[in-house]
Amino acid sequence: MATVEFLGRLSDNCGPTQEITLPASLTNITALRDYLNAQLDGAPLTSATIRAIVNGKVATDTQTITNEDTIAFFPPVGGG
Amino acid sequence: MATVEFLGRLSDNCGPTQEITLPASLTNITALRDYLNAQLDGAPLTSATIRAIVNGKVATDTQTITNEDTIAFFPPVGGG
Amino acid sequence: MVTSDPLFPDALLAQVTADNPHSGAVVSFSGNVRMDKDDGNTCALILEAYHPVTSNGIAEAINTARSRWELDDVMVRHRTGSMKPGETIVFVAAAAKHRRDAFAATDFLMDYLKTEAFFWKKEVYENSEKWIEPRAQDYSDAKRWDKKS
Amino acid sequence: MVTSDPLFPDALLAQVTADNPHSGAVVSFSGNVRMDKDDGNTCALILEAYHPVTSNGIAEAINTARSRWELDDVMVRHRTGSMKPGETIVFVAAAAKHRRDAFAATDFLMDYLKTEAFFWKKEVYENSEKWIEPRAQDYSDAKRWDKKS
Repeated sequence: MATVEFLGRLSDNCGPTQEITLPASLTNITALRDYLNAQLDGAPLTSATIRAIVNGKVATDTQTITNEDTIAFFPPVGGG
Repeated sequence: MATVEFLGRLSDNCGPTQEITLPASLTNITALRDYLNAQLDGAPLTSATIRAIVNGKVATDTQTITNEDTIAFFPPVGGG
Repeated sequence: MVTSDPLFPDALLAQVTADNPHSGAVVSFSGNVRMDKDDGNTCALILEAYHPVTSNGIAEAINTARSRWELDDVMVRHRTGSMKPGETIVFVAAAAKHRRDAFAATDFLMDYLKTEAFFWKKEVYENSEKWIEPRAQDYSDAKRWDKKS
Repeated sequence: MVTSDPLFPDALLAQVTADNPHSGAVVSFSGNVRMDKDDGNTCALILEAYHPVTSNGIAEAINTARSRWELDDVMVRHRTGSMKPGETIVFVAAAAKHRRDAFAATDFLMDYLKTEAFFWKKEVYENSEKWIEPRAQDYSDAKRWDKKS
């Protein structure tokens, strides 16, 4: 099962962390976005400003994912 | 009598504050420089980097001075 | 580096100063939750991080600063969780032989923290809350450092 | 503003911070007598001022900073007399709504203090002493602010 986390304001729209068994056809970040957008109100992961971190590293949309991975979606960052 | 002070490294070469009765012919900073350079070893006030403060304000070499004034000669400044 | 404990800029500056008796210059930046007079109803600021990505990113930015400028020491402390107006969100200090290096490194690290560090920020008002993203000014400030690389 | 008493950067930063709860950004600079490893025999640094010219000049520079940047507060403390390695010569802090203003004002005031403020500086070694003038770098740093006026 893959772990999917939603950071910052995404936690308001996407809810808490999900444990998902990825369908065999779902192999990269783009596919995961589409899968989650279909489930969630208002397709909150559509914008290109929403990026993904896979196992602690920022990933591109074409990065391969498996059921062993932890994926976090995040909106624009900024502290201070 | 005019009071003449020597700041920073000038105090090493020119000694402490002097009380001077200015000759009638000595009416500006340039003339005071010449007068003091003639008295002091090595003409320490020659350089254009040595400037003068008259009564608390930085003065040009042509500024008029009288026996009521306090004149301070100073080398390049810098704190911190 | 990232902590949910309160930050005290004076104590942190004292530490950097004491740790670096060989440094001629110490620059510090403290970022505090503003008590805006115009915006009297801001109750709190909430900062979220994502461990260990947040700390790793800051450590990398510190390495970049150390490679660009001649620094004796760098301190970065960023708070997470809920903070009240007047409390310190972030403290950065740099100790160096010469002041230009200390100024540049502190300025650079603050731009990193404001636009690239993995934090998310929410303002809480009496009856509502709002997620805050960097201002256009923050992004253009951060771009200043690109030219130098 | 100009004092022969020891300066404690942490206490001064605490004061500026406490005085400005409405400021989001506080930048500080501390200039300390370096303990150079290469120059182990520096025993003291002596700073001379010329009252009230020195203080008047600093007050004017603070006014310039306040007119150029949006500042909530500015603090300048410069010590005179004899100081030992590790002791603080100068402390400058600026509090502002936005960090760029606080950084610029602190940087500007330090350049003023290094090249235009009425101080004279002497390093004392074990068997000799040397008057110190600003470095070429200090003068070129100070020139950066001319462009903006």
